[in-house]
Amino acid sequence: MTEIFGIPIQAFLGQLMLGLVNGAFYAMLSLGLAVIFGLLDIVNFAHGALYMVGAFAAWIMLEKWGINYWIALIVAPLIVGALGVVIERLFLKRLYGLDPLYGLLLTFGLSLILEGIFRDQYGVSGQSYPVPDALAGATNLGFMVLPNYRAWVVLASIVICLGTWFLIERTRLGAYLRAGTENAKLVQAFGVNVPLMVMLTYGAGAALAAMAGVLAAPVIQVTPLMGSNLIIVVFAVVVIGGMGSILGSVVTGLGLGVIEGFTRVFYPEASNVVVFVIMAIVLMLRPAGLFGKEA
Amino acid sequence: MANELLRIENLNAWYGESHVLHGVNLNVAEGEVVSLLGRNGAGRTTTLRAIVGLTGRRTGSIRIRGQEAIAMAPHKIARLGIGYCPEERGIFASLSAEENLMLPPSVGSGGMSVAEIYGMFPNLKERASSPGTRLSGGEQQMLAVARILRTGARLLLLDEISEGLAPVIVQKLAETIRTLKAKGYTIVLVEQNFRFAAPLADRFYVMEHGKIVREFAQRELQANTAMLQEFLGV
Amino acid sequence: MNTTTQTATVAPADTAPPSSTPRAATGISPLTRYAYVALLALAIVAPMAGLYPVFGMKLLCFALFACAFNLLLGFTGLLSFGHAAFFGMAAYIAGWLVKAQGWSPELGLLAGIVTGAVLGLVFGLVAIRRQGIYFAMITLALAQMIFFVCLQAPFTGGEDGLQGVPRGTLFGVLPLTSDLTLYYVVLAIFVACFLGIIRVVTSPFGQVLKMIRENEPRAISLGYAVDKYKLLAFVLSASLAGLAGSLKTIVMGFASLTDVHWSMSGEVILMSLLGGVGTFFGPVFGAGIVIALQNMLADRVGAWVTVIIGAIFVVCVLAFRKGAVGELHAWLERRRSRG
Amino acid sequence: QYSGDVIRIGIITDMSSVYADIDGQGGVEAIRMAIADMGGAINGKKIEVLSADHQNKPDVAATKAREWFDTQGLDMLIGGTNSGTNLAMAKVAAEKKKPFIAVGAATSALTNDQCTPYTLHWAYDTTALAKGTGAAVVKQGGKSWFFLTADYAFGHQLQADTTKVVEANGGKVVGSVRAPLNASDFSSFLLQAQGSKAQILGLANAGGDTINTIKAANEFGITKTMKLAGLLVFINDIHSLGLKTTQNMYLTDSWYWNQNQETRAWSRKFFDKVKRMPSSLQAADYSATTQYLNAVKTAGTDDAEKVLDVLKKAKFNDVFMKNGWVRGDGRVIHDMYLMQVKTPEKSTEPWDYYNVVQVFKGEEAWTTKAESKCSLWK
Amino acid sequence: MPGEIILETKGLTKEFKGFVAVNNVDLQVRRGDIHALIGPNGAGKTTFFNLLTKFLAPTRGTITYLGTDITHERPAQTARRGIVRSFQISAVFPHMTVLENVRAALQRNLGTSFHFWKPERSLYHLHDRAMQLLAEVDLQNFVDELTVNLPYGRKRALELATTMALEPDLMLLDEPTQGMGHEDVHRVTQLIKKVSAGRTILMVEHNMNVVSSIADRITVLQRGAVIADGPYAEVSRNPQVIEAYMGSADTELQGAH
Ligand SMILES: Nc1ncnc2c1ncn2[C@@H]1O[C@H](COP(=O)(O)OP(=O)(O)OP(=O)(O)O)[C@@H](O)[C@H]1O
Ligand SMILES: Nc1ncnc2c1ncn2[C@@H]1O[C@H](COP(=O)(O)OP(=O)(O)OP(=O)(O)O)[C@@H](O)[C@H]1O
Ligand SMILES: [Mg+2]
Ligand SMILES: [Mg+2]
Repeated sequence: MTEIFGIPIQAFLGQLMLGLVNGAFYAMLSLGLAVIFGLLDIVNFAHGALYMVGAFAAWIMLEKWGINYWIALIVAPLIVGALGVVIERLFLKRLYGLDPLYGLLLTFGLSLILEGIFRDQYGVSGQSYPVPDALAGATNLGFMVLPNYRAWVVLASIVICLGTWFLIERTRLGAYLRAGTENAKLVQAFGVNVPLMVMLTYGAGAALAAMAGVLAAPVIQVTPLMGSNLIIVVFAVVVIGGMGSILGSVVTGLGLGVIEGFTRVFYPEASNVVVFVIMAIVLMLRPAGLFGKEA
Repeated sequence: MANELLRIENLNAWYGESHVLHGVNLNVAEGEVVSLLGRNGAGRTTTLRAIVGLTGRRTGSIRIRGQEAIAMAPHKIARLGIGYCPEERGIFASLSAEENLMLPPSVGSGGMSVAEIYGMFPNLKERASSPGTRLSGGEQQMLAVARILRTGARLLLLDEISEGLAPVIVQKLAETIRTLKAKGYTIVLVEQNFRFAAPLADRFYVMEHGKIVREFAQRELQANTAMLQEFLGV
Repeated sequence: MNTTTQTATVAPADTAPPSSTPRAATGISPLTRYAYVALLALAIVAPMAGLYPVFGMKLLCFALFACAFNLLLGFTGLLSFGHAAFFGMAAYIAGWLVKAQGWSPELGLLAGIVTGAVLGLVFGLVAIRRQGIYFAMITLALAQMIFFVCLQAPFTGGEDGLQGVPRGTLFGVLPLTSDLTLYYVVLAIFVACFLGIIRVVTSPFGQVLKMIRENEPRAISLGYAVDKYKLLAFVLSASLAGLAGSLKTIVMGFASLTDVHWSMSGEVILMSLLGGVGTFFGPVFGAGIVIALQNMLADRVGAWVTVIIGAIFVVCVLAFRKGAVGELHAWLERRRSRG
Repeated sequence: QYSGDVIRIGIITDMSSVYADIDGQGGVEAIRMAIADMGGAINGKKIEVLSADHQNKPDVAATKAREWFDTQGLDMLIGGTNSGTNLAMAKVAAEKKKPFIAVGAATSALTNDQCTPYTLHWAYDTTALAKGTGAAVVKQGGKSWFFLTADYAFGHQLQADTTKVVEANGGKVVGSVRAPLNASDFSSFLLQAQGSKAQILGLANAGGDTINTIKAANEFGITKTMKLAGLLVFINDIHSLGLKTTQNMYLTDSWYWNQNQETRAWSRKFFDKVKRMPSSLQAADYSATTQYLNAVKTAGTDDAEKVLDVLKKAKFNDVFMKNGWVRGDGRVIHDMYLMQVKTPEKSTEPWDYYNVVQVFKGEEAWTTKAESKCSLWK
Repeated sequence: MPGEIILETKGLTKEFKGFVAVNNVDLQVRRGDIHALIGPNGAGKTTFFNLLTKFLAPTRGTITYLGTDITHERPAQTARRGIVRSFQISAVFPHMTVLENVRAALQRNLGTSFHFWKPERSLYHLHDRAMQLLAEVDLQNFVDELTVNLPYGRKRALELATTMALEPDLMLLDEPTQGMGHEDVHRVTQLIKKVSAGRTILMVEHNMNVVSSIADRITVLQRGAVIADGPYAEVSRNPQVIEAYMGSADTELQGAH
């Protein structure tokens, strides 16, 4: 049997595949963070909580009203997006022009609130969301048995990421977004309805997080804490990528997912810290991150 | 007098707690070039910013083509046909020079074409794909002016546009303003560089401590040199 | 430690009116000094008047932690989201040395300071070159790494925590078993550190920190190697956080994963924010509120405790960014400028 | 005779975080039921209960405990879930010389190297879990094992204990992988487990980690080739995962609500109040309170030493255990049960989840004297 | 000694992704001169300054200061050698008083800036020198004012005072009169003249009135390269300069402002 780094090639490819699946979640979440950070200059600490709310929304829809996965995949992000809009109108709006650290602290508080409410309502051991029938089962790829659902996750996330990238880097709306990031007032003085744009961007970022949540629901247990466990790793991903470009966050997300996956094989004890170690190394070599622009 | 395009009455404006404009009154007719003069900190920039809605609180009345704009959001004001070129230029780093140029949405018909603009500022053409803030100071200034000429705005608010430009470019800008005037554009010019503004403007307002203190026309320029000496040290 | 710079008495007519932004305090006004003396007197008699000493000690430990944190956020302008790492790691190291190696409490505390300093140096070297929220995220991520190390390292006892650390005998003469004795020891350490922080902020070094906060490129162009100053500030802050952590271990008798968890970093931010970032006494006040609140909420609201803490965060950020002490300062300032 | 003229019981447990479901508010309710069953008073002295959320923070737990002992005249403290908080509370109680009953903590340290004369460990511990599942599963034919272990002290301990038992019973451990805590995705570790071709996958982890492992094991079809053995799984975990995912899994617990007439009757009463079937810990909360109050009644005082004396000589018979008793190290000795999760078809009602496969009688479930480092039990 | 070459660049070049912003510049600055650097927009003047102060690393070439190669030093090191730059935008510490701003610069040479245990009192002896410097730029009446509250021109004056506090041998000024009213332009020009005594000044300036009235020597850049270099009178008649910089209207380097 052929081996790579002392493990059979089958296992190697299998682990690569699994790494990509996790990377897909990192990519989608860091993408939303980057979009929100870009335009609102806010590090959205609540991103993890919104991801969790997305997953719960899907679960509640299924449990209470029997609404299926495919509809939830559209509706849950819409609901959470609307929640994002409300959050932006009620809270974030009041922080524009202040030190971005306040945004971080406010969203930190919001994530505690959201998490607390769901804890109170649904407990913490979590809920189980079944894999949709159409994607049930697994495909034997020869080197591994890949559950169909996981393949779908990778596919869906890549499509979402590329779509977002195109929207922001290649369209006029994207140009408004990027310009608004730097000087929203001026863009508005040119005749662009910036407050609306900002509101919708936060909504869209929240919706992206929620969509990641729905995609994750069948894979991991839906619990109130699922977001806060993930968000710090995503922060590290963002720091490594450098928030410089949308594409950067996607590539970094996928890449780190894979690296983390292999750590689980070669040195599982370190798999929780490997992302942080990489972060430290990258920052020593490139303080602005891999794709970040030098300040 | 021709149609009144802009009429400002008793305009007060604040930055946070600090009260900067104390009852500004001025009016601009269609097709006119008006220059605001004054020392540093007199409130000229603030007047322009107040017109487009970029100060904090403001009170009084700003009528643009008869329409009250004091309570409007900035993007609505812009859509009345105003182009604003800010003092600090406001070039966007994350956009290329060309994207910067194309950024402001059209707010009227008959804006300059990109080819015309590049003809006027060849530097911009050369640096079109460079990130906006990588342009030199002067190039950024050109870009800031060029950007609003594209939008078809008929009322231009220009803040210190000759700043930091080589004399040769300053001359070119002066020509441009003459051309625009000939085409019927209305322009409010805020200039520190009196020699640049003097021959261009039809009328002058002098500001001091957030108020208009004098107003005179081009032909009264000679008669007012003593006064200008006093106010501006020219 | 009086300040040289009184409010401008000569404001020539051609200058703009004074800005609304309050002066960052560089020193201590006489009024404040009386307030501190009164508070200290209060702290000295409090256990006699019914303050529960263990609660008092815990409060002082966290107040020290918050002051250490605020040295960085309030006086250097760096938001660290990873201070739990210094606090918690020092708590473990000190606890382990005292318990397993039989070190005396003062050596344990010293080890806590060193632990904080060393970790602070490492964090600093990685994070200091980035600013603002990047700095926050990097420190958060590094602290998470320390959390996992503490979780897996054998000497920490994992989820059980490091339990049963004896209080020992201070300098071999003063047994700390009595709550009251220990309370006064903790109070003395706290007061010393508090005064030390004031000194640091007003020192020549503190002046440079202020420059960095105000206009970093300018400080660079004046020839200050700002990264080194920030690093020193970071190490000082981390050392004090380490002292707070190890002191807490001596007081409570254990160190646990809570001490290194990122929510602890969040808590210390909340304390500073609530009391007033960039004020000397604010963090102490904030620590008092948070600790008292946790203690009270523990019996009453169940799952809502996180919701309430979160809501306090939101309200603080939206409405009281200056914090309680900061608002008080601002109010006094307004009264003075009116009167 | 009675300090403060009331008998005051306190419970400090997780009410808001990861373990809130298995004890939490439900545990407090169980204690109230015990007090009500006592008639609310003993010799005319009122029985009161204090409860607090330790938020899984040992310092909150310890401060609260200390404060209650010092200022509220607390007579007995019950420790809910989370080992760290329990160890901290045990220290405080020992210092204050008051009885402390650890109900929800898993760590056997409470009655081993950190034992005190005032600590009673009521429901279960890691040793019992390891012994139970390890021995029984091998006897059921699961000879070769692979461990997926939470990478911290608790997981290591559980794996080591279980390995000993498995090997002692003629089984074999073919491999293990240490997964970090909260590693939301376990598929990679499971793939490694599958590669080992072992019959049994031992889950030496807890809470969310266990749940996510089980989920992924299903998704990747690992449950088709291996049987899962959960070393620390509560009924609430099964409830949230559902039977489809958990069917046929082995686990050990100290109690199950659907064992007999008595347990069912009590559980339905509990269900009416809490809308959930009781976990073993909640039943143990009831039991601990009941036995403590019985002892107070017998002793005619709430004086700690006297009540502890009575407790340490008593036989406990209640809905949670039969013929239970306190060993020298503070360990409460009672039966433990190996369960297998039912298939969805076999389950007749909500919460009807287990078949009891085997019962471990008394002493055989717990640490032996030879293994113990408790100085009180020599 | 005056006349000595204090700063010299040889073949200094900076490329940005293939675009040459500074092209093979050989420049010599003599001690005691006010040396002006002019040129059309985008000629590379600011970039050149950035190279001298190490805010950018050169692609090629060397920078020599008093005979020492400083091409690869860090910004702070260069600053400590006495090469100090003022910014194109005003750079002050807004929420410190005017006095503290100057003291901030004086403090650097004290060598106690890492002494976190010393009281603020240990800085008070700098106040006399600070007052002296402030008097030089006419700010003696604003000593205790918070800097944010100063008008623009005064801020520039303060910046100059702060820069002088560093005892620079070589001052680099990037458009020192930009954005100023005529009064301020005049004052700052005189100020520059005044402080140039015993120092060397290299400045970028578009205002030809300023250049013509105080510059001893002028270098003209175009497209990154030097096209003329010499005393004002000579350079101002160079047809290439007139073509590139002045435009055709005037035949002499007249004030653009
Ligand atoms: N963002 C701001 N916040 C507070 N005060 C401001 C702000 N911008 C300007 N000011 C103050 O408002 C007054 C008027 O400023 P303004 O910029 O309108 O002056 P100006 O006449 O354009 O002068 P300049 O030549 O400096 O551009 C000044 O005293 C200035 O200090
Ligand atoms: N970081 C950069 N990346 C790419 N191009 C740059 C960068 N910095 C400057 N340039 C380009 O280099 C050229 C020189 O710029 P520089 O700022 O030095 O000009 P300048 O002489 O100071 O002009 P001005 O008088 O307009 O300020 C310009 O064309 C500019 O677009
Ligand atoms: Mg202006
Ligand atoms: Mg320039």
